[in-house]
Amino acid sequence: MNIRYFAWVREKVGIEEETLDLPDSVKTVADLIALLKTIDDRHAAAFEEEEAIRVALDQMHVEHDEVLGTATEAAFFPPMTGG
Amino acid sequence: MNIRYFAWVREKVGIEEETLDLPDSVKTVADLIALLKTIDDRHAAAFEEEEAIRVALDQMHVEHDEVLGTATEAAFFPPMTGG
Amino acid sequence: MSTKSPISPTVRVQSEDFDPGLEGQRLTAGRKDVGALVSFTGLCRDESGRLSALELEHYPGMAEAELTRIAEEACRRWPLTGLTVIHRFGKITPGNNIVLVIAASSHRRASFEAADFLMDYLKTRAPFWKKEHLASGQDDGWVKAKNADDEAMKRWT
Amino acid sequence: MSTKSPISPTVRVQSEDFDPGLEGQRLTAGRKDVGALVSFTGLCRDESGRLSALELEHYPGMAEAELTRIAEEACRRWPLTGLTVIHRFGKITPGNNIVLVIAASSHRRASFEAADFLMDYLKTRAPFWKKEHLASGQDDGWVKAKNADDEAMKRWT
Repeated sequence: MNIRYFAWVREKVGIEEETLDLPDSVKTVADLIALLKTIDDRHAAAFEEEEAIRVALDQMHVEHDEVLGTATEAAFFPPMTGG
Repeated sequence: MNIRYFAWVREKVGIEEETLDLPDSVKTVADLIALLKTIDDRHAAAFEEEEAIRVALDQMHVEHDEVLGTATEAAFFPPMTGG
Repeated sequence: MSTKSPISPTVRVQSEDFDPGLEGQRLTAGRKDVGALVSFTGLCRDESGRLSALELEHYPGMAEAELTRIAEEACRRWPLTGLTVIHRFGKITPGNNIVLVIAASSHRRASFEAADFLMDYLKTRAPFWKKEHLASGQDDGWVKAKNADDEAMKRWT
Repeated sequence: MSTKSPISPTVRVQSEDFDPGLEGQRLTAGRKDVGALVSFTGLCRDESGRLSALELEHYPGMAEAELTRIAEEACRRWPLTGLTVIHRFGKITPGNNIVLVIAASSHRRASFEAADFLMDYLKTRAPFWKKEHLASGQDDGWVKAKNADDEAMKRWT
């Protein structure tokens, strides 16, 4: 799965995107976040305030309990501040 | 006093403006309307639906019970439909 | 409507057309404190082919004075950085501009509300009257004032 | 957000500036059914000299997709004749344009409400993030999302 980061999440993780092979046990966005936090200290720091982070699957907003299903791209970012 | 008419009030009266010397007994807008209705049939017809007609004294909106005071111009017109 | 208006709105009553883009630029040019510009343009419609034109009669002098009073009231109610109101008179054919209101502010909400307020008040208080010219060539008639416009104005009291 | 949008809104995400006047003309040119055009322009402010610029990051692809979803929802909610949404990205200095929303309709209320709705939804759902560049040269920081924006969006549900 392709993982993308934006704004301060991107800065904390230190990369813009990465590709991960997900184990079958990772079924929801929350499972994916738990996995990402184990990658290294930077990932762990980026997701420290987990509930503050917004998620999109295949470029659609979803909640943390959403099932990943057939999505090929997940994106993590702070609350939006455009406009 | 200078009297001006606009829109269908103007069309019914048949003139755009006229100047009248007002007797001392004419103190309010309502008194003035009563006087105007006596001028001729066209004036009477224009003011037939008296309550539908809006009034300005010296280019400020007023109610029918307003005192004419020192105003030098009165205008009569239908509800406005600009914008 | 007694205290002084914090800024001087631009008010014009004219037969010529106006340029909404240009008027907007005038409210932002050289400034760094304008965060939001809301512009309302009212145009003449043909009402599905029924109308060939609108004729706008106005009360010269009072039209400018009343628009200025409404604009200054908006400037007192909202923290605006600029406000422009332009109303045309004369014969206007479908597809052409009738009225323009632009409200500039640091913040979005003030600009939206001020422009909305201006249009509500203008509709019921600015001395303009519309006469319809019909495409059929039949008798022309004066547009009737809408109760809805009076109701809309009450939102602000 | 399932039924088909009655009209196709114009949505653009770009680094270049836009021309609000020109975009407005595009929604009225050659038409006789547009009675009301409401345009919102959001600009970069310097916040009394505190900021030297804003840097707008966006999620390419999703930014266009989400703005289109919001715009199509507006087209379903209000009887619009046209709708344009343009959002810039990259470095934008004070006095310059960030976002444009223009809603055209036969009637005033629909245009006002659609433009207002678009801005409320866009602020909380379109994937853009602002970073501040400070005039003092001190550390830059990400703009924090406002609770007020979330509250504003709830007006429409």
